[in-house]
This record gives sequence, structure tokens and C-alpha cells, in this order.
Amino acid sequence: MAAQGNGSNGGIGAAKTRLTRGDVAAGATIARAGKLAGNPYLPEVATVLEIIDETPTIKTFRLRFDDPEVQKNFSFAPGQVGQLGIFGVGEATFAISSKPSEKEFIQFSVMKAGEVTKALHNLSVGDKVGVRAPMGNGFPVEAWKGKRILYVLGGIGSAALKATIEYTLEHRADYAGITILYGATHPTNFTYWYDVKEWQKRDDIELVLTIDRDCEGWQCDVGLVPSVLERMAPSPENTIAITCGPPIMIKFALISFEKLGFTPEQTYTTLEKRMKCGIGICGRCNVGPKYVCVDGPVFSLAELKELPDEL
Amino acid sequence: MAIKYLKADALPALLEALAKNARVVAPFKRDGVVQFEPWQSGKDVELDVLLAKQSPKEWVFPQCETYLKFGYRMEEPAQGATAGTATGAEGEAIGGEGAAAVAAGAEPAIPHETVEVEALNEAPAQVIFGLRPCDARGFVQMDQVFGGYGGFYFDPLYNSRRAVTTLLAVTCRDPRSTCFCTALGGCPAGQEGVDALFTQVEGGFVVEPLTEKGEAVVGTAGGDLGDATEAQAAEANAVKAEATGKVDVPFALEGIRDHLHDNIDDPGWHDLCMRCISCGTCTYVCPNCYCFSINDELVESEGERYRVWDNCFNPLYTEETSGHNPRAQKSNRFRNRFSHKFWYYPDKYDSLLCTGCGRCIMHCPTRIDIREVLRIMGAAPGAAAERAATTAVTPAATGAPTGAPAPTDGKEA
Amino acid sequence: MSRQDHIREFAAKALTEGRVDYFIGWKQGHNASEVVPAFVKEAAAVDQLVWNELCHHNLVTFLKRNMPDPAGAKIGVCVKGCDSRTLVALLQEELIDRDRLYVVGVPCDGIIDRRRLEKEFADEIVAVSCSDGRVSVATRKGNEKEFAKEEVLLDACTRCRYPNAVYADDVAGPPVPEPDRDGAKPDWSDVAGYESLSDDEKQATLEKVYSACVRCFACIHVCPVCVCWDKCVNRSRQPELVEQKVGTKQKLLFQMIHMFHVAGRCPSCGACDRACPVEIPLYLLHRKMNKEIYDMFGFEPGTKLDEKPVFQLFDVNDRFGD
Amino acid sequence: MADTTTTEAGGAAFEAAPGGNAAAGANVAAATGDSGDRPVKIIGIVCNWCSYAGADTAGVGRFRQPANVRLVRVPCTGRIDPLFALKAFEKGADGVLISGCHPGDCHYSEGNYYARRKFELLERLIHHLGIPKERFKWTWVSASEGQRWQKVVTDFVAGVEKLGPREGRAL
Repeated sequence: MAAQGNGSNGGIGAAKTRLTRGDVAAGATIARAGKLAGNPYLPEVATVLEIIDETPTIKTFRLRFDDPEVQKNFSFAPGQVGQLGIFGVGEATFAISSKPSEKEFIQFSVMKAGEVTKALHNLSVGDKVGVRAPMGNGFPVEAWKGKRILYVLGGIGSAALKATIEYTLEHRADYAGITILYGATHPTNFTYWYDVKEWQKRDDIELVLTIDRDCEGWQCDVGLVPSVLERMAPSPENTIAITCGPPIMIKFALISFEKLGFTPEQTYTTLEKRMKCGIGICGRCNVGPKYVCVDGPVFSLAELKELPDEL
Repeated sequence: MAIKYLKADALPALLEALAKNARVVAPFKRDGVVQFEPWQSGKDVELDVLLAKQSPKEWVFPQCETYLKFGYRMEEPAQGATAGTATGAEGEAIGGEGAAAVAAGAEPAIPHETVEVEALNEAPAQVIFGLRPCDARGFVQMDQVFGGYGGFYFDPLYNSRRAVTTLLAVTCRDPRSTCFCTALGGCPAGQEGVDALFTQVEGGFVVEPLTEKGEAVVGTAGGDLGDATEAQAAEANAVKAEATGKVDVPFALEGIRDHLHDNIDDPGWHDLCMRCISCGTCTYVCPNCYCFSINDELVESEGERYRVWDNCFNPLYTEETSGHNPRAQKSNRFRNRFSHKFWYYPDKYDSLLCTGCGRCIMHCPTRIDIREVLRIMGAAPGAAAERAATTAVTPAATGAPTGAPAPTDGKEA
Repeated sequence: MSRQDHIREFAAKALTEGRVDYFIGWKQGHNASEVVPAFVKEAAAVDQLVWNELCHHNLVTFLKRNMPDPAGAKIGVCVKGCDSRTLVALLQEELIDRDRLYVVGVPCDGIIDRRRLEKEFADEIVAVSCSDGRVSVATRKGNEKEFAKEEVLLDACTRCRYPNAVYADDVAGPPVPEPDRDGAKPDWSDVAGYESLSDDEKQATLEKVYSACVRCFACIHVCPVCVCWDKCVNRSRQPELVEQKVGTKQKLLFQMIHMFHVAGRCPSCGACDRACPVEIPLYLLHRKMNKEIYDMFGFEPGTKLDEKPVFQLFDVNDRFGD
Repeated sequence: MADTTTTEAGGAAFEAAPGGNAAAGANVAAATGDSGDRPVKIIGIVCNWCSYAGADTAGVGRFRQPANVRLVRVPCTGRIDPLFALKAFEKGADGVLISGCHPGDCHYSEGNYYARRKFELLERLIHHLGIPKERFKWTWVSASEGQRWQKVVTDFVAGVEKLGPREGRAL
């Protein structure tokens, strides 16, 4: 678990984002996208290829780096994040939600909330943005091989887990089982509905969809995610539980996991914090001695329990 | 390296010589306030006042620094572009042959905006004269952070400036009552981070070059800088020893990190932060508080991105867009600063983020005393309450006049 | 009984009776030249409370929104005359709950300007004491000097019109003589020098003086009547009235925002001035503002509990404009 | 330290900076090569119901008026914080004109009664912030007073033009 906390990227052939002090002294720079190599503050300019309206408040942006070399060499580990920004407005941190194997574009899903996200929602295809990615540690998907994976996600939380879900689905044979419990307040509030429909077609995974309150035409479960989870009563045996969603959902999902017998080491979540630099310097995203931008955003519950109550 | 001697009246000439090739920064008094400022011919360096209001960190890590400039430009469509391609979300471009194909094919054949981005990084060679060993040590502590988190990310802005900065420290002759460098492993004549150490002795300075950069300074001075006599060197040593003896050791460093960890939920944090007004003075005068914020400004089509000092006492520092604030309480933010210096940072970099300069004590509007905080919260959990009781002010011990009757009483009587 | 004894007695009584959860007064700081705010929770600890010529902190600061800990605590507080005016300004706008307060007024005959003393020595001041109108100062190196008290008073104290608290539940000892307020207008001579400058000189002076600002927000956070301190428009990006950049433009606008937002509530207590780590004379421009407000309305902020600040009221008979 | 002022008292620190700033201002203007030639820029902050409509009336009536004024429309003068004017100066305006309904005519009954107290304070203080009085004006223009609007704007612009553009100023 210690290695995880220290930001192992799971070895997914991702670029080496961490250098030792010796590497730096020897003049090595971080193998990040193109120009960023020497200057982690300099965003790579990318163009908006496509904008998908996911829900009334969430849009997905598919971007391509303007520098073809950068686009070609870009790789990341599932669960890693990036700083997506508009020059003149600012940057904010979002999970990379494209498939790790996707080479043609990089994708972020953005909920309209603040200054930057509002401006992002006003973008059109062809507009320019700045991207600094990848950042953070990602999920230890390699270490999970041979285990059953239980995803519990709600609302925009799906964006943080999308890449990981897609990765494990692509490498389905490596995992003993995959269960996805996905909740939303209303059927129109499911992000990636087009992909969810694809998942529904697969018979090698278990997919449970739930909405908070019943509504006409809805065929799947009804109920809050934690209560559906307890109804499902998945066995903790050889299982990794991963949750992400609104803070209140995470809070109760973690309680449910505990009830179901999941140990803190088996339970993972990914944190969200206000970030500025994204590279472990500017100081604001710390939870005790851990910086969410570099030590996280992925933490096991065991690691979180060690930290001050500042989530 | 040989110990040198510089006559006091030769100092301006030395600074003048240094100023030929570099910006020389030194403490000057303006309107009664001592601050580090660029040296100009004729200005007298202020060395009698022990500490400038702010540490010289802003000369390596400026309070506000623009690091990106960008401009939006209208770009004419490439020749032969298809007019009126849908801007919808169908994404025909996906799977195209790179950015060129996108620019030519999938985008509307009308002029569209591109953005030009330029990274800025100004790093003029500079010499900081007249800082104290604690200030120099502050740079060493910040070096770790900007050197990259565990060696991960290297900060080009700080490091390029730091690389061309020479630190000429002056030994503290008269440490203040707020100084506690020796408790943290420092010393009024500390050499950590110092390129050449100047010690004031009768009639001048004993100069000890400690690094190549320091030697270069000695080279610049030329004939003004002769070898120190044995008597001068001995005097310098005596000055150092005397100064070191004058620094109080208000707490034992040992165990503080663990005790801060154990006391994380201690109600004592609330008591200690009662008089905190949640401003940022302590962090802005600190020689190594380095937290910053990044913002953009855009005027019409031209803009810039800059980083600017921020501080963990700012209530908006951690506030998220949703309105949720992980450190909404003053006591959370208060705890974070001290824990960062003596627990979080040591965990990462195996050193401390405090040099014991005492500026935060001197300039805090309510004189919150970091030594008191550490004495109480850095004590074993059981002992914390006890120590809190003993730190209650004891006027007798300090010979305070507060015990003396106030004049108002006299009138009443 | 000295005023200090009165304060201790009132504090002990209020704490013992459960009238307050904690009592805010002053205590000695890390040496005998400093006094800091004290928060006393138990009657047994009231002996740390002091009253002397160094008690410059305006403790009303610790009553404003988000400051009480726990929120909703019943608080006892000591106020000098000027402090009480800020308290009244807050009460006028119902920004604090009068029922949760216990106010001890401390008649005051002047507070020492410690910064003025500091300028007299290169060395650190470690002890300041005052008796019979003489202030004696000792430094760490053993230098000693004596000053006449009136020479080293805070500017605000030399022109004080309200030496006694205008609102208090109890008063620590007999009041000091009140100046003749009805007969004499306030003395604004301190701003005359600035007023006499030309517009260009004023601008140059402001730029020079305020360029020292580090935007630490000490002035805003210490200001007792600056109540939106954690939602301050100076920090807001939406709307963005002032850029977060740190240049002379932004520093000046930042200070103007503070000044105009406390217009009609600021009694020029000088807390901002004393809190400023880079010693910007913030007090003076606030005095100038108060002079204009006095000329316009004959209004002195925070003096009567049943008044409202002038900018929250109007009078159809106001004679302003053309 | 010849170039410093004293700080014996708060007041003394506010004594004139060396040399005034006439010279400094001129320097900056000279350096930017932008001295006095450009037309003055004036920000007009007007209420929706009277002065904006009044300006409209002036336009419809084809009353000739200088084109230096850019209007910012707000619901009511009561909405105008004096800082809007300072912000305009900070952003480079050469003059600020505020106008709303005549007292008694406020669309919201009393917004302008509150407003005029604030404007009066700003007017009294503005030259103490280093901005000449002639660069700031507040007045009342009703929806039907197209001609009055023309006169207000013409007079104000003429006054500001006499002073010329503001250059090299912090505020």
C-alpha cells in the first residue's frame, strides 16, 4: 500500500512522470508531453475536437494536442488527472476520462460549477485550450490482477472512474470479475449513457443502474447508491471496491463497504481538492502530509484513515 | 578557503563592484522600515536592525510573477478547406491524420482563433547582501520544495533564479528575544546556504567564502579584501560564540513531529488560535512559506498567467467551487501552518520548514508566538494541557512593568 | 481598586456565574513591551488579565462573524472608548447578537504608539512601563530612555473624543473626564497636511506609501467593522473587482475598497494601521473620510446605539448634487 | 537616504513624495509615446430607467454630442458602488460620469436617495485619491431630458479634455 500512496502509476506503460533527485541532477527532465518537459507550468495547447452534452450540467470535451508528436506520445494511467484550462480564465483539475488505449484524443468531462467550468461550457469545437497532463498517481490496476473489481459510482464521479473501468473492461481476462453499480438522481443524469448501453450488452460484467427516485419508463433499480449496494451485498472475498461520487455518497458508500466486511485496504476512492500548480508545490491540496495532486488523487481507505479530517 | 578581512568603509566599493555584473539586493531603511531593496550608489546598507521586515525570499520567489503570456489571434483558414463543416458533436475528425488534418478538414472554413503562448522566465544574476544566516537557510529549505516534489517536478521559475543568486550573509551580533534558530539546529553564524559569511568585527568584516560563488565575490573585491589577521579571525569567532549564547532555546525539537501528529485533534488548537485573525502576515514575512496561487488575466485578446503568494490562512485558499471548504475553521488553518512546518514537510523532505528567525512573532498583529504553539502542541498529549497552564504569562519572571500600577490608578487614588 | 482589578473582578464574576463562555481582555505578550489579546475561560485564570498603556488591540475584532469559537458562544469583552464605537457600529447593523455579549467598558487615557518607540532604537524593545505621565523604555542591550507620555501616544488618542465606552454593561472604575463634544468640533488638523498637497502630489504620495502593501489582509481581518472578511470582494474572482496581481494599481484599489466599505462604520480606531506589518499609515485616509462624513452629516460613526450608519439611510431633504 | 520622507507621525508620512508626480507622470507618458493625443475615454454609469433612456432620447433626437462616453447600464443608481468609478479609473478611464433618475423619480422609489449620499462622499474624496475633481461627475437626467443629457455630456467631456488623457497613474 505504501508504494501506492507514493504514486506508483500502476506500470501501465505510462510516461515516466517521476524522476529521482539524481535524474534531475543529471539533467533529465520529466517525460511529459512535449514542451512541458522542462516547464511543468507550461500547458500544451490543444484543440477541441468534439463536445458531448452528457447531462444538463455536464459536458465531455474531446481534445487533441496541436503538436502531433505530443498527441502521439501521450499516455496516462487510469485514474490520473490533468489540468484543463482556458488561457485568460484559468485552470482546473479534471480526471482524464478517455480510455488509456485511446491515441486519437484526450477526454475530460466537466460539470458546470465555477469560473473555469463555466468558460469551458461556452467552448465550441475548434477552440483552443491548455492542458497539463497527466498528473497524480492513478489506480494500481496491475496489482489488482486476478481480483474482482467492484465499482460504485454516482453522478459526475463516473468521470473519475471512467478510464479505469474502460481499462479493466479492455483487460477483462486479467480480472476475476467486474461489477459496476452506477447511480444518478434521474435517468437524464447518467454521464456516458452511450457507453453504459454498450456495457449493458456485455454478459461478462455485472451492471446495476439505479436512480434516486422512480420515474416513468425506468427499468432498473431505484434507491440511493449505498442502500442498493447493501441490497446487492457483494462478497468482500478477493474483491477491490472503488467508489467515487458526490462527497455525501462517498461517505455513506464507505460505511456500507465496512458493513459488508470490506477492509480499508480493499477500499479505494479518488479525492477532489482545489488545486493550482498540480505538481506538489503550491500547497493547497494537502490533506495532512499528503498532496492530493501528486500523492493522490487515488487513496485507499487505509491511507485516508491516517490523515487529518480535512477532506 | 582563506579567511579575509574587509574594512567597513570598503563595503560600498565592494557592492559597487558586484553591481557591475549583477543586481545587488541589501537591507535598506526607508521611512523607518527596513526592507531588502536593490542597492544604489549612495544608499547605506542597514545592518544595525537585525532583521528586515520581510525575508529576502521575494528576490528569488517574487510575490507576483507572470510566467505565461498569451494572445488570441484570428487565423485565416487553410487553402482548400471545406466550408461549413458541421461544428456538431459527431466527431468526424476523430481518427483523422493528426492536427494538420483537423485544422484543414474538420473545422469551419472561417477565420478562427488560435492562441499563442509564451513562457516567461526572468533570471538576472543577483547578489543578496546583508541577509542573516536564518534567511539563507530559508532558501535551502525552499530549494527542496522547488527542486521538485521528491525530485519529481522541477520548478524552472524558482530554480533558474536561485542558480544565479549569491547569498552574502552577515552574522547576527545581537539576536533578538524572538530568535530561536539554535533550537532548530541553526546558529547566528550558520553556514547553510551561505556563499560567503561576513562577521562584523572592529572596523570591518571578517569574510569567509564558503562556496565557489563566495570565492567569486572575493575575486571581485580585489585588493580591498586582504587576508584576515589571526586576531581578527579570533575576534570573529568570539562574536559568533557570544551571539550563539544569546539565543534562547525555548523548546526541545525532539519529538515535536510525533507529538503534533498525536495532538492533531487536540482542543488546544482552538485555544491557541483564538487570537489569530486569519491574515497572512506570518506567511508573507516568513523566509520559507512558499504557497502560491495561480491566476489569469485577460484584456481583450492579450492575457497573462501569473503566480502570486497565497497563504494557508486565507479562508478561500482551500475553498472548492462547490463551496465545500476542507479547512473552513480558523483552527484548521492555524493547525495546518504549524503542522506543515514541523510535521508534513519533515515527513517529505527530512528537514524542517522553519529557521527560527522569529519574524512571524514580531509582525503578527496579535503576536502569536510559534514557540508557544510548539511548546504546547509539540508536547506529548498528556503534557499538552499541563504546558498550556505553565505558559500562562508570569510577569514576575520577565520583570514586567505590567505589575506596576497604571497611571489611571494613580489618578483614582 | 485599579481598573485592572475591576476587569479581573468583572471577568471572574461573569465566568463564575456562567454569564459568558469566555472573556476577552488583554494580557502580557512574550515580553514586557507587548500586550496581546487574552481569552480567559476559567475564573481561576483571570489574573493574567492586565490593563495598561500598551493595550492597543481592539477586541471587538474577535466578535465579528466567524470569529467566536464555538460559534454562538457567549462572550465577555473589554472595550476602550474607540473600541466601543466599533462595537456600536456592529450593533447598529445587528451584525452581532447583543444578548450574547457582556461588555466591560474601560475608561482610557491614551495608548502608547509602540511603533513610534521602536523608531527610537535600532535595538529590540523588551520592556515599556508608564507611570505619572512618563514612559520608560528598556531595550535588550540595556539601553533605557524615558519619554513624556503625550509625545508617544497614538495619533488617535491625541484627538480622542470618546475616552469612555459609549456602550458597556459594566465600567472598570470611574470614567475619565469627557472632552466638550457639543462645544468643540472634532479636530481634523492631522489630515490638513495631506489635504494641502496638489492632486499630483497626493497621487504620488499614495502610490509611494501604498506600494509597500503586501496584501496580507491583516488590515481587513483585524478591522472590527469589516465583516465580510472571508468573503471579501478583494479576494473574489467572481466578480473580479480587483485583480489578484500584486502591483501598485491593485494595492491602491484594494485599500480603497476597504476604506469605502467601512464608510459610516469606521470610527478611525486605527486597528488596521497598527496591524499593518509594513507600517502603511492606513489610519490617515480613514480619518480624511470620516472628516468628510462629519462635514456631510455631522455624523460620528458608532456613537449612538439607536442610530443607523449614514449610508444605510437617506433623507429626502439631503442637499447633495445639483 | 536623501529621498525619503519622515515617519515621525502618521501624518508626516503623507507628506509629498519627492518632486511631486507631475514629472513622474510626464515621464511615463513620454515613455509610452502616448501623450495626450488620443481622445479621452469616459465611462458613463447610468441607471436603466432614466439616464439610459435619456441618452437614448438624445440619440433619437439627433442631438450632437461627443462620442467619448461608453455607457454602462445598471438597474438603478442604488446599485452603483463608488468603487465602480475607482475601478474604471484603475482600468484607464479618463473620466467617470454617473447619472440616474431625479430624486423622487426613482423607479424603485428610493434607490437614488441612498446613492446620492455615496456619490457625494466619493466626490468629496476623489481628489484626495489623486484624481482631479473635474474627472468625476454625478448628476440626474430623466428619460425625457435628451437635451440635458447632451449638455451634461458635452460639458463633462470638455472639462476632461481640458485635462487630457490620464497616463501613468496607478488609480
